[in-house]
This record gives sequence, C-alpha cells and structure tokens, in this order.
Amino acid sequence: MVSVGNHPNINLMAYSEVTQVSGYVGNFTVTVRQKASYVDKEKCTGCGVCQDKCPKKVIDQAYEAGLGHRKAIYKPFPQAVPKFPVLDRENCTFFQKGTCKACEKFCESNAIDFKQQDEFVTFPVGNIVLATGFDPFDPRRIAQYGYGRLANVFTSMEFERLSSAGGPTGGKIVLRDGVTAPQSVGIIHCVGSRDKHYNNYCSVICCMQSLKLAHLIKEKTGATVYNFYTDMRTAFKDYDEFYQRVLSEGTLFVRGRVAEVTDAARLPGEEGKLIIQAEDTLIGKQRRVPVDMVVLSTALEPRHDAKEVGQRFGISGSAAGWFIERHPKLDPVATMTEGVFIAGCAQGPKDIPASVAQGAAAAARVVGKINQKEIAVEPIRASIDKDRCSACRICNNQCPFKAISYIPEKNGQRAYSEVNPALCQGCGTCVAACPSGAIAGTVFSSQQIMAQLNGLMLLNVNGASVEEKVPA
Amino acid sequence: MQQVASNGTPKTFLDQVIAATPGNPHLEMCIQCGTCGGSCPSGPDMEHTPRDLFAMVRAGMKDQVLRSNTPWYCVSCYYCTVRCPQEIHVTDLMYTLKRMSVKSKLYDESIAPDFSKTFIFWVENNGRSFELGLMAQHMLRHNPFGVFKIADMGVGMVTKGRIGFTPKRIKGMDGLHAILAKAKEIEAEDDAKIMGGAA
Amino acid sequence: MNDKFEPLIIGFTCNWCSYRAADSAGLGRLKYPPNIRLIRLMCSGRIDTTFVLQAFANGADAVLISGCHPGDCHYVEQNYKAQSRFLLMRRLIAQMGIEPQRLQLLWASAAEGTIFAAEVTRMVEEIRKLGPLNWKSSQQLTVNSKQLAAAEVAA
Amino acid sequence: MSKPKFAMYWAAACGGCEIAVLNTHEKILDVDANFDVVFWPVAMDAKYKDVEAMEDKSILLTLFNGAIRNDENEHIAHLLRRKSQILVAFGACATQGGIPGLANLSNTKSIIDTAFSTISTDNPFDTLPMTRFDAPEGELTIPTLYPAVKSLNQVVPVDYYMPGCPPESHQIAAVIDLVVQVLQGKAQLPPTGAVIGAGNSSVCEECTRTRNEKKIVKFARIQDFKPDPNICLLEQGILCCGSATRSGCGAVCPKAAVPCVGCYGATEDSPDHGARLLNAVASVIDSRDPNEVEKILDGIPDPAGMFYRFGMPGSLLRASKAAWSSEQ
Amino acid sequence: MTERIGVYVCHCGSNIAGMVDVAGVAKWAGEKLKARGVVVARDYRFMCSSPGQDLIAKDIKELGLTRVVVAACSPHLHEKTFRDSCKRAGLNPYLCELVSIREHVSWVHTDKAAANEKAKAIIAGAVERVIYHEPLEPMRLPIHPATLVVGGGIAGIQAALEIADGGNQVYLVEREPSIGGRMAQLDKTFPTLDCSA
Amino acid sequence: MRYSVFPGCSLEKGAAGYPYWQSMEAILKPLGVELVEVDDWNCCGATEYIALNRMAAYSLIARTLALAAKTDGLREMVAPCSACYLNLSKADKYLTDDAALADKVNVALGAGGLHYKPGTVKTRHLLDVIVNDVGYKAVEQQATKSLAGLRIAPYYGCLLTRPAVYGQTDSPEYPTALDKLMKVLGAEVVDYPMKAHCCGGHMTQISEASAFDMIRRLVKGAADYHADIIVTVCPMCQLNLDGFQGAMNRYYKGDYHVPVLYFTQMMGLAFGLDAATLGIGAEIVDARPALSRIGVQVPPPEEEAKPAHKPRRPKEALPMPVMPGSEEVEQ
Repeated sequence: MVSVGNHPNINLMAYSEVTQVSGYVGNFTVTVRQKASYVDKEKCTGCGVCQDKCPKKVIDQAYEAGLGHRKAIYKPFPQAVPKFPVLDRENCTFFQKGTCKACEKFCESNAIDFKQQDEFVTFPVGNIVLATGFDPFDPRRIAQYGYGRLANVFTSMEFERLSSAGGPTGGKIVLRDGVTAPQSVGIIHCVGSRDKHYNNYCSVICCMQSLKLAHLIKEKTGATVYNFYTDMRTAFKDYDEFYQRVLSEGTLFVRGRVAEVTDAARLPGEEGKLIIQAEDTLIGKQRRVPVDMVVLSTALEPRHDAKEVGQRFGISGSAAGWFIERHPKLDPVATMTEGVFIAGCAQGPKDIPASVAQGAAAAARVVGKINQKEIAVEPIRASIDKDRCSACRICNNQCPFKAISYIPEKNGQRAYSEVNPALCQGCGTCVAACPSGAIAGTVFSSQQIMAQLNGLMLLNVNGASVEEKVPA
Repeated sequence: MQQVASNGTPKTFLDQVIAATPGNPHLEMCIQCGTCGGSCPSGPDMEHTPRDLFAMVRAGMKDQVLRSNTPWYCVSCYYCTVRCPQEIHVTDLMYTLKRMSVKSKLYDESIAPDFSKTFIFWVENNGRSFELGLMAQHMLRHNPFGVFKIADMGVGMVTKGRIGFTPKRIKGMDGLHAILAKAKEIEAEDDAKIMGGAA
Repeated sequence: MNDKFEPLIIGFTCNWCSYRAADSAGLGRLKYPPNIRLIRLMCSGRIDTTFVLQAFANGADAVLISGCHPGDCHYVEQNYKAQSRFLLMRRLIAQMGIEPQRLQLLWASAAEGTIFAAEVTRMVEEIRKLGPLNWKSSQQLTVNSKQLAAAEVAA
Repeated sequence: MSKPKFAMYWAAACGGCEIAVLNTHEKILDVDANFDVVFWPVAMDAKYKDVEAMEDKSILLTLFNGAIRNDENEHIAHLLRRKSQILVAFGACATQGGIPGLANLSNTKSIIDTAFSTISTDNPFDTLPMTRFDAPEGELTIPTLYPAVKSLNQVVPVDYYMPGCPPESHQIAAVIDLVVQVLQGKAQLPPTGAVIGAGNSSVCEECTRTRNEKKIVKFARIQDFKPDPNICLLEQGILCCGSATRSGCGAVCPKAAVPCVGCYGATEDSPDHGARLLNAVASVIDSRDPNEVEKILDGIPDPAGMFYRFGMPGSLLRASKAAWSSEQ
Repeated sequence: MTERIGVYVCHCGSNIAGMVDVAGVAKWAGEKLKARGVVVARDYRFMCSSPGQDLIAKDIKELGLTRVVVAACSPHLHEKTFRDSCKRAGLNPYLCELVSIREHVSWVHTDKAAANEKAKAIIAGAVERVIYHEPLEPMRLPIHPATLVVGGGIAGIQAALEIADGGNQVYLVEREPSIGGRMAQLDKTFPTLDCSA
Repeated sequence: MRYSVFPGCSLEKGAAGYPYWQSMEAILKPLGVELVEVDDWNCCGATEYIALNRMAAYSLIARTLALAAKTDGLREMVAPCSACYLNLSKADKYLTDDAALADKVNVALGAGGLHYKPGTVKTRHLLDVIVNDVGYKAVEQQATKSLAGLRIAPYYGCLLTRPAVYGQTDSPEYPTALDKLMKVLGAEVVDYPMKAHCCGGHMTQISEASAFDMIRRLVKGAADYHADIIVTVCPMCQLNLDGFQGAMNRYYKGDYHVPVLYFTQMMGLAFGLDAATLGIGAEIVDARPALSRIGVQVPPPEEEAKPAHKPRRPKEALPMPVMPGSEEVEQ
C-alpha cells in the first residue's frame, strides 16, 4: 500500500469516482470526480489532530463494518494511503448546524478548507483495469439467522474488526455487550451462498475464512468452536493442511446447513443462549447447539452498483452481476470490450492469492498492449456513398459514438453525411437505418447477410427432400 | 428433470416420485445439506430426516422409504420448502410419499393413514368435514381412553357451542361423487403409468 | 424423420450477447430443438426489415431477433433501435396476414444460455402449434425471368 | 426508309401515365417525327389482332403502363413482349404494381363484395360480374381478376423501368430525347434492366426543406396541424416517404407541403422499398420504452398501406396472405 | 461463378463428429455446392491443429482458393486462428468465414439426422455469404501509454504496481478515502495467517 | 370492497372456529368490506386428501374454485382459515403452471358438470385483505378503544406465509403484518420468537408426544416473553393452542395459562364491540383475566414488564446493525 502512495508513476486518486468514459481501446477519455474532502492536500501533514479534536462520532459502516466509530473528519485507519483525512459533510456539525469548526481551529497548517468543491479531471488512457471488488451479503435478508435482532449474531466482516488489534475492541473477542468473552461460538458457512433464494454460487472464500476464524477464536479465547458447513471446500495449495490444523486444535465440525438461530429456549441448558438448530447430516439427527456467539460467514456479492459501472465501461455482467470475462478458461481477465480488463472479485468471488494473480495478469495484458504501441482492430466499419446520400439525416443520431457527421452544402457541393472510420465501432445500425441504401458496412454487408440467409434456407428442417433447392 | 424411458414411464424410484408430484418438485437437485431436517418441527420424532429419506429415494430403497414414518410426521409447516436452498418442494414430496405408502400398503402403523381416511370419509359423504364425527370415530378406533385425557376440553367445547352434533351436507353431493369417482379413475391410470416403468 | 411439422426459424443474434448466449447454451450442453438457424450480426441494431421479410418470403416459419438486454448494449443503445423496428415490423406483418408470434424479440445476455435454450424451445413449440407459414415465395408467384425468356422464345 | 415503330399500352392503371406523356407538350411531336405509332389505344384506333399480325420484334419501343391485374393484361403483356425490341415498364404500376397493387392486401372476393354489394354501389339485384356468360348470340367473356396484382416484370422480361405515378413529364421528355439520340447514333442505350428517367439518390436530395437530426415522439397527418413550411416534414412527425424514395421527381410533393408518397419506388439495389422506409422511420423514434414506442406507432394506423402504397406487388412479401391464400 | 471456395468441416474429436456425420456433410458440400463455387470440401479431426491449418493453407496455394469456409466451433474461439492460417497462405484473412456447428449444433441437439441437416444448412449459408466477402486490412490505432485502474483493493493495487513498475503511467481511482479495500479490514489471512495490512 | 368468501368447515356454526367467523363478520361491516359466500362450497381437503389421492384432492378443490368463479363475477375470494387459503391458492397455482394436470382435473370436474379455468379466482387470506386492501389507516380510524396495557404475542403459524405460492406478501420467517395491526390498535406487541412456528397441525390425533411438544414450545415462548395473550389468524392454530393447552399442561406437568384469541376478536374489542358479538367466551383457556387489563383501563405496566432480552445497552457495548423498518415498528 505504501509503495503505491510513493510510486512516481502512480497518480493516486482516492475519494474519487469515474463519472464518464468515452472513446475506444488505445484512446479512452476518462472523467473522474474527486470528491471534496475539505482538506487541502498541499498543506495537510497527516498529523491527525483534526480527527482527535472533532467532536462528532459516527458509526463507521465502511471500514469498521458498522462495529466501530469514526469521527466526521477521519482517516479510515492509521496506515491509510493517502495519509490525508476526509471530512464527511453529511455528518459534520459545521455543515449541518453552521457552528463548530474544531478541526479548522486546531489545524496548525491551515489545511481545512470548508469551501472546497468537487473537482472533475479529464485525461486520456489507453487501457482500463476494473478491480471494483465485491459487497458482503447482508444477512438480515435471512431472517431465521437472527442477524440484527439477536445481539450476538455477528457477520464475518464484523468479526474481523473484533479480532483486529486495530479494531474497536483492540483485538479482544467479546460479545455485543463489549465485555463478555464468549465460551462457545458457532460459525455458520454458506450464509447467502449456494442458495437459490439469494446467490446460486459458491462464494469460494467462506470455508477457509471460517476455518481461520475458528483458529483465531481458539487462539484468543479458548472457547468451544462449532463450524456448521454444507460441504468443506479446501482446494488449493496449503488450504487442506490448514483444515487439518484447525481440526487438530479441537474445533468441532457439524456437517449440516443451519436451519435457524433462535433465543427461544426449549430444553435445559438453552436459557440465555443462542441456539443453533441444524441437522447433523452425518448422524441424520436434528441438533440444537447452544452457544454464546454466532458468526455468519457471509457470501460475496457483486457490488450494488456493478450494473451501472459495467454500463459506464461498456462491459456486461452475468446473471448474478459479476463482470463477464472474454473466455472463462482462455481469457479470464479480458472483456468483450477491447482495452477494458477485469481483476479480483469484480469478476467473481475469489480469495486473496487469486485476486493478486488476476491483478498481475491484467497488468501483463495491459503492458503487452502498451508495448505494441498500436493496436489492430477489426475493419468492421460503415461508410457512406456520398453520391447516393441524399442528406436526409436519418443516420445522424443513429451513432452513439458520434462517428457520423453532417456536411452542409458548400460551394456548390451538395450536403451529405459521412462516417469517421476511427470512431465507428461497426455495429451496423446506421447501415440498416439508411433509407436510400447509401451506407454500406464491411464484414456484415447487406449482400453478405442476405446471401447467408438464402443459403441457410436451402434445406428444410425435415431433411433431404429439398436438396434440389440448392441452386445449380 | 426426471428421466423417462422410451415408453414414457419413469425409470427409477426417484423419477417415479418426481412424476407423482404436482408442480416441479426439483427433487433431483438435492445437495444433502440438511436444511430440511434442521428446520423440521417434528424432525426429532422422525425415523429418517427428510434429507436422509431423499438419499434413500435416490438409492432406490423403495421399500424402506415407504415403510418410514417420516412422511406421516410431516406437519405441513413448509419451513423446509421455503428454506431449501435448492427450492425442492419438500412438503409436496412428503404428500407423494404418503400416497405411495398407502397405495403400496407398506407403512404398517395405521394411526396417521387412518386419520386421513376417516377425515376423507366425512368429506366424501357430506362434502364437508365433521369435527365431532372425525374425532369420535378416530379416537374410538385408536385411543378409546384418550377421550378422558381431553375430557375437559370436550366438555368446554360442547358447552361453548364449538361442537356441532349434526354433519353439514352440501347440496351438490351427486355431482361431487361423480367428480371424485372420475378423479380416482384418472389417478389410477396415472399411477399405472408412473409405476409401470420400474421393476 | 417424423411426420410432425418441423418449423424453420431464422434467428438474428448480436455478436456480444445473444450469439454468445447461444454459445454458452452449447458450452453448457443444454438441449434445444434444431429448428433454429442463426445469423450473427454485430448488433441487434443491424437488423433490417429486408432480412426479416426475405426470411418469411423464402420459407422461414418464424424469425427471432435477439440482442443484449436493455441497458447492456455493447454499442450503448442500439438494441433500442432494434426494439422500435421490431415493434413496427410486427404491426406490418400482422397486416400482411403473418401471425405476430412468428416474429419475436428476445433479450439474452452472454451468460443466459439457459434462457436462450428455454426460449428457443418455447418458440419452436409455439410455432409448431401455429403450423407452417408456407409463404408464396416470389419464385412461386413470379415467373423467373430466365424461364420467361425461354418461354417467349418457345412461343 | 420507314420509321421505327412505337407502341404504348394501358393495363391496370388510372390513365395518368398517358396524360403525362401528352404533358410533354411539343416533345410529343418528336415521337411522331421519329416514330411510326402502330399501337396506342388511347390515342388511336387499333385492334389486338392488328398487333398479333405484326412480325415478332417489329416494334422498336413499347411503353407499357399499368399493372397486371387480370388475364387480359397478362395476355397483352406477352403479346407486346413478343412484338417489341425494347419493352419499358412505364410508371409505378408497371414497375412495382402501383396503387392497384394495394388490392394485394385483400382477397378478390372481398374486393368484389365491397365494390358491388356495399352502399357505395347502387346494385338492387345484387348483380355480380361473371367472367363467362352463354348468351344466345354466343359466349361472352370479360377478363378474369387475378388474386394478386403483379408488376410487369413478374410476367415478362422487362428491358427498362421508368418509375413514377406518373413519371414526371420532364423525365419522359428526357427519355424520348435519349431514344431519339440513340436512333441517330449519338448515344448509347443504358444496360438492360436499368431504371431510366429518375435519379439515383432519394427525394430528400431535391427537397428544399431544412433537415435536422430526427427524433420523433408523435406521428401526425397534415390535416391534423399546420406544419412548418421550411422544415423537413418527417421531423415534424409527418410520414414522408422521401428519404427512401428514388429521386427524379424534383421533390414536387414535399415542396408543396404534401408528404412524399413514394411513387418513384425504392432507391438502387433495394429489394424492398417498404422495408427500407420502415427501418428508417422506426430508427428515429425517440423512446426506449416499448409501451411508449407502441403508443407512438399508433400514429401510423396503416403501415402496410403507407410503406407499400406503390410497391406491394414488387415487394418481398408481394401480397398479403388474405390475397394469395384465396388462390388455392 | 468465379470464386473458388474451399469448405473445411471439423470433427473436433468426437465433439462434433459424435452428433454430425462430418465426412458425409463435407462430401455433400463438395458435390451439391459445386455450382456455387466449392472446389474442395474436406473433413479433419482437429481443424484448428497445425496439420488442420496446413491442410487449408496447402489447398489455398495448390488449388488457388479465393474463399475459405470452416465449419467448426464458435467464431469467438477460432475465427482469428483460421483467418491467420489463410493469411499465412497468402489469402486475405477476411475472405475466410468460420461457422459454428459445435456450440450451435452438435452440443445442443440430440437428433442426429436433424443435426446433419442443420450443419449442411449452416455451411450452405456460409458458402453463399463468403462469395460476397471483400479483402480487408485491419485498422491500426495508436495506444495511449497511460492506464486507468479502478478500485484500490488488493487486485487493483497489484495491477497498478505491476504496470507502473514497467515505467508506465497509472491513474488509480479509489472511491473510499484510502486504498486497501476489503483486505485492509481483515485481521489475518489464510492460509499463512500473516497480517493483511 | 367486495369479495367472495370461502368459510371452510371449521368456521361453520357449530364448528370449533365459529367465533372467528362471528368476529370477522362483526369487524368487516364497519370497514366496508362485503363478503358473498360461495354457494355450496365444499371442504378443501385439509392436509389429508392430498395424502391419499392427488387427483381427487385437486378435483375437490377445483370444484370449489369453479363455484367461486360463478359467484357474482368476483375474482378474489377470501379464506379466513390459513389451511384453506393455502390449499386453494396452491392448487390454483399448480393447475395454472401444469396444463396437463389442469386438463385431467377438468375431465373429472366435467363428470359433475363443472369446468374451471386455472387462474380465474385468486384466493386471499383474511389478514392480507385487511392489512393490504383495507389498510392500517382505515382500521385505526375505526378503533375507539385502545388495547394499551395488553401484551400480545402475534402468532402467524405456517400456512399464511409459507410457501407463498402467489409470491411473498410477508416474510415466511419473520412476518410483521399482524404485529403492525395490533400496534395500530394500541396493544403492546412482544417480539415473539415463535410467531411463525408450527402449532402441530393434526398431530394431536396422531402423536400426542409430538403435538404437545410443539404446543408447549409456542405457549412457553409466549409465557417467557410475558405475553398476556396469543393472537392467531387460523382456526387450527387456535384449536391446538387453546383446546389442547390443558392436555399439554397435564402431559408436561406444567402450568401455563395463555389465552388464545383471533385477531378479528381483538380488532372487534378495539372497535368497541361487545365480547358476546365477537364470540369471546367460547375459548377454553379463560381470556377474562387478560382482557380485564384493558377492561379497567390499567395504565401501562411498570418497567419490570419490559422484555427481559432487551436490557439497556451498556456503555462499552458494540453497535447493533439496524433492521430495515425497525424505526417505524418501535415508534
């Protein structure tokens, strides 16, 4: 992370979003909105005084996964890159009520600038890598697991923060009351994964993540840990060895998908506990396991705005919403759109090693393209026969790439429309729309398509009887 | 999807069970996760959890499946159906297995099937069910002394007007008889077709 | 060969979504009836009424136009143009006495092989029920000019 | 030396083509000067048997106007083909079927019913035409209607096509000029199958209205509102066929604030005029919502009649199922 | 008809040959489509293999083919392959047409007779089509050397560093105030249990 | 608002669920809902017929649907009993989806001179109609007497929300419509964890041990949450929880006493109707002690009555995720 911040060739634009993309491979034009952070990066030293002095505490839904707090002006975590804090306008007392300015008062380098505006930067690039990641599944959708109603049901992301030394409890694993260490913990796999009601796919990381959590709980609290799994998936190097290790540490495994988590005690020993009810499929019996804490190993989902992002960059998503690669085996980081590559969980659920590998693979593809200096593109283009064009201008708004322009009458040369071949992407819409047949398209010409159509109909479905239809 | 032999009959017991179930029950999609067995309110009383039973169906253990008490302990709460990650219509399948076990006469414990039969007796003869007749007839046959256990309830129900002494009868009884007779005829044809294929 | 009427359907697919949906049906070994024959266009926006009418006139029983889902067009918005043309074409063929179901529009993304296969299956059955179109093609209604010339000479 | 022979014939048509020829004013004298007019029923008395008696290929130029609507039309088409060296399909009806071709949207029976049995006709005894009648004097016949109207080239090979309803007189004059020059050895005939007397672009080329990018949200007709006199009619939602119709007429209609009706047919290489027009019109509808598009399309109540006003028999589908299924 | 067309039908092992009578289809094309300009029609186990491609190249040179039709898998897989083999043999690559009888026929249909007919129809369509192909040259466009990386998680960081280390400019755009993404939130990571920051 | 209605055998006069019918009629009048009883309807087959004969079970249901289709041109039919509601709607759904099944059923119906086109009649549960068609607002406007002071355990049972053949109207796991309805009437609603669990259905007749266990879970759950009363939407649930509560107590040597009333009866009380009109008094577990709490207008209970599982959050406590819509539920 630090090496990114310092890299002379990397222009890091944090707290920013791409708002517009135009052009084509080799020559995209990108517009980025740099959100106003109300902190002058030229002046800010990253000392953190503003954050200390800010009186407004906000639950941190992003970095702390809703389990901790941050200030209205904040750096998400101490090692953040870049080092500059941002001011969250929605929660800032000054912006909401007009008074406070504590941050401004205490900033020695006068870096707070309440007048800052969003900035829009436009620049050209030749290639694009999309690594927009995933969203964690919201387990409130599975009401029977009690998340949001039962205090001591946590998500795996919440648990990560709980366990992190930099997290809200300083790494102490405790119940929602903030003090009690759990004596027993149940970890539930496949929460929102492999389920036609939510996500039909395997989220890939949950088994290993759950094993890791089991290990951390054992190590830090000594609690009894149950893992409720559907199938244990520990493919890849060193993964199954890790499973062996967690087994040897004494974690208890129940093969069964959890039916429900409840606080309604039924049997002795259940009072005051969370009861995990599941079938232990290996013995074929229903079990009720009382625990103090439940951790839900939640699914990975496409980012909520993946569809819009895909449309902005001209790439498509699967039914689930993951970006589609050019070929699942042979071309896993390229997309249908030349010059746009995908890496990491934007393409599908995957773990860290796989994400790193895809990031590197996408980079290799990009560098390869850059080194070629130029790119050969299919000569699928439209062109207008000037003599036949009557300048009716039907075609003028058929092109979303603005490749068609209208040339008005000048010096006795009558008006016509023309196609700029560099901008034309070859869709052929204008070819079909041209009422006078003045626009022709290469590779998919009307003649070619009509000929193919006629050829296809030479034989009827029912067979050989019409072979004489083949023109002699 | 079910496998169908060239003569149109299902090939395996699994296929038969699917074919005999209205709607598409998706039984072939079971991943043996146990969500059904975990969710079942009467699961602890079942000889086999639904998941277990489905594995047996898949293994072609027809006799054992149809002898199992599992379907008869199904209370039709549909928890399994709405929770199944593979959208298997578990409850509907339990009905199918009940039908199959009654028809094959393999389930030897008679209380549950008899209750259904007694219930249907009143419906088929009156068009409506008759609580008092049903309870009386069923209890006398299977648990004559049980009457005393719930005597207070019975007395309460009677004194509070919640038990009628005469069954209600619909007007169109003839038509209903004709409909049910025809339906049973079709059911028999269907059964012959479904069960015909497998040995 | 069976005696059942086997409709012939011409499908126009776009290069990016629907043709790939057909590819992905293949990759998934999904089965659908062989009555459809596909023509690849770069975009559903390339669809020309001429192609559709030629297909009907020349013996097709139905035509399927297929492209990316609204909003997903590889060329931003051209599938909407296909949609407008489709809607107007359907009115035209209805006037000509061709059942509107014989011209259908299907949005299918590259990932939707299942939908493609299911929709083709459904469409084939629907057209099978409608029966053959048997359009009097221009060959049947019009005497070929070469034959004519020959006839004139003979006369 | 005898002058080359000229013929003109009027099949299923309104007669406008004949008027258009006369409208060439003094050019008509060139015809008389250069040709021996042997057969022109509208202008001179002649009998079919006179033509039959002629030697094959003895007529140099025949202008055939009108569609093939009945067996008499076809019979004469064959006859004139046999007798002529150059057969010109003259006018929209002969080239594409023309207005009579709209009959291809209906079957013959319903057309006859409409003509003879509705209030449009005073027909108290429900008399219907009979193609054959045995009178005491002998058998009487009238021509039999075909179920589908055909264009001339659908029954005989045609050498040249001259579109228009009718062809513009200045174009006719130019063609006469050309033929005269060919006769004098000063010019060459165009290749067989060519369209003569017309341009190779579309009507918009000759239209003086200002054209902009087109986005249509509503279709209307000229009686519905007062269109802007200077702006492209299509842009104003009036279904003008100009953009898809061959040039050559001088854009007389749109210049006169009337939308082009497409009488000159499709431009070069197009197998289907209506399809081209449909593509273009649909492509400029400004909506992505199918329901809204449908609503906009409601403004085109008769697409087939609109797009194929002059070219139904010459189109790919040729005739509606209603027309041709009655043939069987 | 002046074009000289070669038709090549691929078995793809048993992928196509298991459902389509490949040899029969090729024979049919050679005989019935002769009038359309087909001068040679062959079948081969793996058309995309070197010997398969050589077969086409050899015919182009020896038989003077002016058009090539390959019936094999989806053009999305091997269109470039066969265009390149034509190019190597001196034929403009855009005079080659690849049609799919695998994804669109053998893998999705179960009736062998119908699959055969469909394969023939598809080949007939391609033969008719290829007559109208024109020789073309790909367009060459310059590539701007800068790259946009969207997302500062572990994948984006890795990509940005690799590209930048190669001496190329990278714009790394991140929505949050800091890069690091999900990984920065994690305590430790499997299987090595090292810390994630 | 006008619907046809399928009372079901349990709601007939002289049947166990008659108070439900009485109270329904009483509250629908002021709400402006008119019901037209389907003439000569028959039993829905409960969960029993389908266990014996599939075709007969579907034909039995289809007969009622065919008759419903003839009822005054009404296309929506109210079924107050959850089991009837599910049977009728599910059969209609399967008949709609499976043309072959529908054809066979229509052959059977034809023998009785009837025909049913699947999808013609949509069956809806009474609760659905009241909360979605009538609406909370209209209910609130009719309420003249607050239920404040009464702790209610809203009990949905199974078949109202599961398996939701016409698509979800309320969550099958954690439904809230009845909670909201009771809150609108002023009652204090407990977050009853068993609210969608099973009452045991016909198990009382088949396996006492099973049935009493299920009944105990529900009654214990309500008692653990200090509910004064369980409010239900189904005659079967009412019969099991109310009628068999005594037997269950004896079986487990327990001493639960939680009365069970219909939501329509509670609505009637809130509308100011008298208990007799609403069929109150017919319940086996005496509801009078509970109802006296509202009868005498006692002020809301002291702090101690607050649910045990929601203690005040300590300072070091970690934030809880917010449930969507929970703000409005807590009011």
